[in-house]
Amino acid sequence: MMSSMDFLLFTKGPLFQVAIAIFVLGILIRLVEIFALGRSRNFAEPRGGQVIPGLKTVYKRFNPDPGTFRRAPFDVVVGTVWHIGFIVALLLFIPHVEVIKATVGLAWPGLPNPVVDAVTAITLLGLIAALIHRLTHPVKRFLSTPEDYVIWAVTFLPVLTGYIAYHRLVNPYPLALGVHILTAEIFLIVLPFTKLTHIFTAVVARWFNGANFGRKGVQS
Amino acid sequence: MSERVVVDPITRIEGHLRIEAEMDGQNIAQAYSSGTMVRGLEIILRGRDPRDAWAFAQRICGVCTLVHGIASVRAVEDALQIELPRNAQLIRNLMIGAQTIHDHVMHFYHLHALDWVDVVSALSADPAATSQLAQSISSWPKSSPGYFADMQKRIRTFVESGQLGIFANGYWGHPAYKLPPEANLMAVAHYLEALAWQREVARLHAIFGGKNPHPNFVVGGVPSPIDLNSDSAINAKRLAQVQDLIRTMQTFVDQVYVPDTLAIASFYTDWAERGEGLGNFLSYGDMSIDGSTDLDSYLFPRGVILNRDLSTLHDVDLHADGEIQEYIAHSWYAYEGGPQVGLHPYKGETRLAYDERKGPAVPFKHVNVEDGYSWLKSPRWKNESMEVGPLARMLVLYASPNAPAHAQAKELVDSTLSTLGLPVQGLFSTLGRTAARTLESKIVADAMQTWFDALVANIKSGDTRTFNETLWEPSSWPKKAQGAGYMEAPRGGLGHWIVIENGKIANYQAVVPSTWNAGPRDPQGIPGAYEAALQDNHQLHDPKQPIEILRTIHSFDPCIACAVHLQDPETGEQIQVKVR
Amino acid sequence: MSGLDNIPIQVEPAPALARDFGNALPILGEIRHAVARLRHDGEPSCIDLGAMPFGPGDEARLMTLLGRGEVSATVTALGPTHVWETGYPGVWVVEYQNTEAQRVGLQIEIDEVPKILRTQPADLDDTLAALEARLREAAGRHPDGASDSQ
Amino acid sequence: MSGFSLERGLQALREEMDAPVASFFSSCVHCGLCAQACPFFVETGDPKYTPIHKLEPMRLLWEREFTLWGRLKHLVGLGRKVTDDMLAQWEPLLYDSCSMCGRCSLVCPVGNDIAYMIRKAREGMVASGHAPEGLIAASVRAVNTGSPMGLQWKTLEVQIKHVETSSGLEVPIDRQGADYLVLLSSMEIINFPEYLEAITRIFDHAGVSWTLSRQCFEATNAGIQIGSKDIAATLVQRVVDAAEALGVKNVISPECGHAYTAIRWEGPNAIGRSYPFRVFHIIEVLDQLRAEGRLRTEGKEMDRLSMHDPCNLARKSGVIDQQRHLMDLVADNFVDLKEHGKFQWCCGAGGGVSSNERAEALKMAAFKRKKAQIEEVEPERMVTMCATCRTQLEEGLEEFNMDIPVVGLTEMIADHLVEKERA
Amino acid sequence: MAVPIRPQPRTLGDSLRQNGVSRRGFLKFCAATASMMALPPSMAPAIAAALEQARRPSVIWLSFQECTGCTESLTRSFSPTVENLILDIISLDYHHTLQAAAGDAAEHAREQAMHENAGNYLVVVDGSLPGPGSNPGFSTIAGVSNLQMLQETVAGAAAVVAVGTCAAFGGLPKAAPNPSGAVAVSDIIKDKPVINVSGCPPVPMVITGVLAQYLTFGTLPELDAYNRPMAFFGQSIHDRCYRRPFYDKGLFAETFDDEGARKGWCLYRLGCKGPMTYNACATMKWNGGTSWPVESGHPCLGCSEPDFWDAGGFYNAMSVPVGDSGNVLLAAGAGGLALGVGASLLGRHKRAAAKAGHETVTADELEQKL
Repeated sequence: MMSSMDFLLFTKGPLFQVAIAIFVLGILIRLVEIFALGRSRNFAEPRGGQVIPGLKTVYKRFNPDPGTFRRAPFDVVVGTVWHIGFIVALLLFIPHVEVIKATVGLAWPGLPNPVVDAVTAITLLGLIAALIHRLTHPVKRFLSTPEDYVIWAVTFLPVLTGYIAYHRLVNPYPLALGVHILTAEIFLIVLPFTKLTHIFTAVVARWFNGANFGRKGVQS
Repeated sequence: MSERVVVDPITRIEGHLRIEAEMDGQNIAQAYSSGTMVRGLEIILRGRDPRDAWAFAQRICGVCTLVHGIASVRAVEDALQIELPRNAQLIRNLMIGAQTIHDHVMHFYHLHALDWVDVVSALSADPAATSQLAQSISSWPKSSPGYFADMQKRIRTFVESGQLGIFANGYWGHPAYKLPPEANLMAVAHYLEALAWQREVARLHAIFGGKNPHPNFVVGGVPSPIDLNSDSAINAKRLAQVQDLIRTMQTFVDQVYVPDTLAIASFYTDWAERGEGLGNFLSYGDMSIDGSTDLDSYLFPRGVILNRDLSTLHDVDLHADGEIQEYIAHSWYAYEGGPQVGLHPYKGETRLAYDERKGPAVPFKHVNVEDGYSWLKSPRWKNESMEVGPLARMLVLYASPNAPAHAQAKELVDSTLSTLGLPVQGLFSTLGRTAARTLESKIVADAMQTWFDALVANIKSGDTRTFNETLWEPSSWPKKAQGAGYMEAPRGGLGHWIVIENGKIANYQAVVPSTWNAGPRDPQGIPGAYEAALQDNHQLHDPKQPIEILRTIHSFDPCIACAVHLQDPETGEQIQVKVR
Repeated sequence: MSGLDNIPIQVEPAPALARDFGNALPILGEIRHAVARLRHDGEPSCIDLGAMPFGPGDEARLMTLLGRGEVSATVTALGPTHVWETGYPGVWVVEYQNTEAQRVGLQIEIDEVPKILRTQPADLDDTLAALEARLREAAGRHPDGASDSQ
Repeated sequence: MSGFSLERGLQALREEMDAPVASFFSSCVHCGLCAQACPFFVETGDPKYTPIHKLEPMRLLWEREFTLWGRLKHLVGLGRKVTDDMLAQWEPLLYDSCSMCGRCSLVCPVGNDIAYMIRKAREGMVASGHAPEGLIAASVRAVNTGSPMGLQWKTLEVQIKHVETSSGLEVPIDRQGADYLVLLSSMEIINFPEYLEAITRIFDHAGVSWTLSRQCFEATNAGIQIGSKDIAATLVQRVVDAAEALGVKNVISPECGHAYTAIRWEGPNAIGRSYPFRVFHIIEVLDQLRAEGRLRTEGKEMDRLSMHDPCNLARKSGVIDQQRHLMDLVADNFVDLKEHGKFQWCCGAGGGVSSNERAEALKMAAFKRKKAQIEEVEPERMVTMCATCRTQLEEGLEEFNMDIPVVGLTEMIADHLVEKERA
Repeated sequence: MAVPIRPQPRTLGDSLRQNGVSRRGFLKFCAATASMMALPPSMAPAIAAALEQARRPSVIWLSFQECTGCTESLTRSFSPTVENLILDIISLDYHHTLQAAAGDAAEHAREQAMHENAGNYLVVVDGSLPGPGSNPGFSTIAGVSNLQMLQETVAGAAAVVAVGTCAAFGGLPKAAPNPSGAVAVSDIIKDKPVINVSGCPPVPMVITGVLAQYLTFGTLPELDAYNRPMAFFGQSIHDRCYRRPFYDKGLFAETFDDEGARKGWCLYRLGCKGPMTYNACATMKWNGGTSWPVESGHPCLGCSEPDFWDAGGFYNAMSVPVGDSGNVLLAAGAGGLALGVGASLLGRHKRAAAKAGHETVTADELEQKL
């Protein structure tokens, strides 16, 4: 039987390597596939540029237009909250910073743990609310495929297990940490093959959108 | 009749060592020393972070628990040319000094003493006479008749319980034991006192390194920061504790260890006539007296003495390819270039080849001395077999008139020789080796105060740096680097050689004191120090109770478990002899 | 032996209390509950400080907080045991040391009298036996003793 | 010889796959926010009208054939295949319930340009034989007769005569080397003949050198609406040929939304080359004249006016400020709808919906969004600059018994021109 | 069973009284013992009752692939001291480093103890041993393989205590690539209770505490999933660390000599393995309460945990993965690019083919649909 320490070392060692390998491999394939398709030449006389409006759109879509906010405040608020929470917990928790530093060599200051802890709790609530919304809102329920629910779980679990490990709600700790790392690895592995790719491709999509519109003189 | 005597395990040492020796009548003709345990540490270290290496290397030995950690961080610091803050240098000196004294005292009382002290004989001592004896040689306060009476009662209760525990099956009553009962009782009392004392002084390592055994080190300094205003750093309270511990060490060395050594030695002066062996001595030198890196400031200077010639001191270069080399002619290893070549540690190889080198099938009665017979290699300096350790250090110090501690050493050695009525040649012996250990403890104990004072003065001057972080990150290292870390461990000169490539260990070789001393024969058939010493004038009174072998082997303070085989050179008949 | 005074270091004016790593106050709370238990149910308690995750200074701070009271005693058995009442009557500190005067245990006892100061019933039996023996011996030697009158 | 088939449809879709499409499909997280931007969903509440859902067949094809992952899934028998039935099922979603207004493209949080993909998806629908009858008919008529409504030059000629009589001005025809070639839309010619007169008067007033072309007067492009670049190319080619024959510097698209995008943005790509002339919407030209001080107006409309931005003009072409400048010129009590400009709501008739009889009910349902917008600001009249929008507004307002007349902006400008005689 | 010449071993109570220890002394001894066993002080009377009856059990201490650090650690125990332990509490009948006898005499002492205390003696092991699949010549004593000696000695034992991480989990010799094929005691001994007292070395009082527990109650303590006594290994270093509040506040030492290091901030970023390490260092501390690694500024190495040598570097934060991520990333990146290019070529080819085979949609065709 595998001990919890073996399990932790497995998740921190070989499985992590496998996960980042699949992740990098997968995401690069996805991006290359996208870019390699290219765009055909546009003969129409442009009204505006593409690059700057494209970049502006990349940024602008973080803030919804007022109409959308009025019609779907729940989506906007909950979606924004848990996304920000997820990113804060992912990138500003000191142990995570150390992982990134060790893996890609980049580091930045983190936030005090109680702050990250509170953010994580809010993120968990946000994700639960998002799930309930998906189950009850007609459009979301209509659009949702099994993949959407799997992805929700894949996103929710690392946050939940991280919270559990931090608060040491499950013992022994190597097990709790190992499970957290495992769920994060599942997230990484699943990412390139599911709609989780939007983490990377949304930037590309937004840019293309902004460029398409920008060329016609509209800041989308 | 010739026979072959086997002692396995040799106890009261660290690790597992086996020696085989051929008997010529009563005399030992040929002895073979064999390390019987291997873990392959040098293999394990490959590919790891050089900054982690000390923790692995430290586990080479838990008795001289500090030395491999120090040699390892020094090797990395040498390879990367990391300069150490003065405070770190002085703190390391204090830790090394404490280790040396702690180790020597424990060796003398707990590992070596039972070769000279008959515990059972202590039961017939007169406590009052013991008290008189004790008071005649020292001002140590625990010397009242009542104290010794209590002690005797305690031993009696223990012996009468019938469960002799660790004292079971000792060679009690062997005629080689020459101490009067009173001296035996006093020594047994000090055996127990030394246990309590060592527990106390080990605290020094805990203060700077968090624990003992296996205190912590860090490449580029020491882990403990200095901040007089912080509770969680080396502060005034901690320094006061260190001062106390240094006094505790000095007091015990002055009032117990030195007098006991002289008292016991005076009954065994015949042991100044045997156990010399090689006559070649090597010291890397260590412990700058002022925390600098200047070789001239070393408490123990560097040098090699050949053929007992104290007038000529040869220099040693640890990096030179042709100086220090390890051979495996009689080791259970294989080199790519075959079993006859010698390799400098930078190019050292560690390939376990027990079967290939004709290791005997287990269980076995004897090792195969024609081929490999040890897990130790045979290190040589310019192809010379060398002895390392306290005797080597004291001799090199004795032969270095400009060394800071020369005068003190000369005085100590000369007065000891005159007290015991021995000529200078008496140093080259089993007894000389044991006496040298005691004398250098005294020198180190005095130096501890010097280092402590320097540390305090440095802190007072406003320098509290303990760690050099500039080369901490592996990204700041050169692609390739190599270095040697050396130190004078309690058991002798210790060297670690590291080759770093791309931030990882590409090769790691440790040449430990016991490899020098306990290593097997080289391709020329030249024996190691143990083997040579055992071949020097050793007669066994009773091959079944080879206490003579233990005395000489223990005088080296072995750091491995051992076994001794005696072989009939004519018939080759091998007789397993119970050693009792 | 040497103390702080012997160290030739200028100590910066330190705060009056040792640095608190946060583990002293919770123990005060535990003591309060124990005192209440003693008062209401007559049930004594004992807290083993060896099991506390004290940081440097925590123990000193706790001792400062507890203070010293009117009673102190030393029991000499297998090395000294120092017992003192804190500034809070009924709250005792018991420090066990071995024969080398090294601490082997530190406890806070909440009781009217710490157990180690009480005479043990078995010892009372021995006392009885010893006194009777002594008396018998004394009587045996006495000229008017019953044994002689026979 | 009609070879429409599923496979041909899929081939057409494959041709349309490009980096933006791949990035859009990769990014959708099924958040459903695009539904909130679609008048067809908002006013029906039926989740099947969620814009991104309309692209499901195209997404399936992309995943299956243009991603390694999809191909692997396909190899092990996972993942759905696009079938003819599926396309048939999606036909009403892609045509009846989408005016390609592009509002969804503007709100999608991950930046998907959904309208861009709808346009592409329709290529596949045409080639697989799943285009609505009304649009097919319009396309056939446009190609065969030159006008989606079957309008002939002789009909226009009657109008021209009428304008010349009414204005006393000459309508230039086939004038070689004119600055501007003016195109018209059949809808205008039939429903809003006042447009041609307005143009004539304004250009005369401003001294613009312009002409009509006998060879090609129709600006509208049914190919764009049905979603066939081949048909579109045929129709655009006629405009280009006419403009090149006359050697004009500029071509003016009339008050018609899709006609402008067809010629301005899609045309060059449909025929695969740049034009030797520039393309403007009439509103752009008018604003330019205004800016140059060549429009002298007098008097202002005093009633409460509001404006409907045609999607093709505003959101999809960036003509937003121009019409407001012109309004300021002639209106004193102009109030914008709350969401206007690039965020305006579609009238519900664009993208071929108005040519698709089957979609009549949906079209009116979608209009309710516009109606609600109009009700918010309670204007007395609505102004717009697209014949399709104008028709839809008129029909819709009538349907809901709202007495709010709709006027074309060009006419309104023409009405306020300082008379030549007085000047 | 017992050899008749030997007197019956007396109880510890007898032994103490014979040495003139009063009942107060005994009480104190019990209080210290409770503390040592990490039992609540209220257990002292039960300990007293048990100790009155306890006998000095025979202990055979086997040293295999070890460094003697565990024995050294034992000698640093303050309560009980090693001399108390071996003179008053247990009968240490075989121990290479401490025993007087050598060679066959030593081996004889072991055999004698096994014989006389059959079924009752305790075997303590420090060091790993080359496993059954490995070369027995990698570690021998008296020409006998460690494996054989362990199996022979344990056969008649009551229980086995694996002292130190090497004996408990394989430790250093088992660190990758495990050149000597080292295994833990529990890998070999399946039919006897094995208590693991891990640590490199273990906290001295944890060793003596486990022995005391066995001596006192004759029972094995409650064990965790790794067969370690819960009393000492029940909580992590992190949970009992006095620097924990700094972790919670996000205050970390970044080097060994910065402000954080001096002020005693959390050592997580310097690689502290406290959160995953279960041991008693934070409460019992080392060398008579002098200090412990974290208090002296060095991150916890995690030495009481299995495979801690291979757990990712002593100076890498615990969350940091093990292994060379950089090369994996490069390889995966190159692979991703290559596969991506390959895959996209397929896609582009498909589109090009579709374009090449384009059949123009004509009005005539459309007309047929009407």
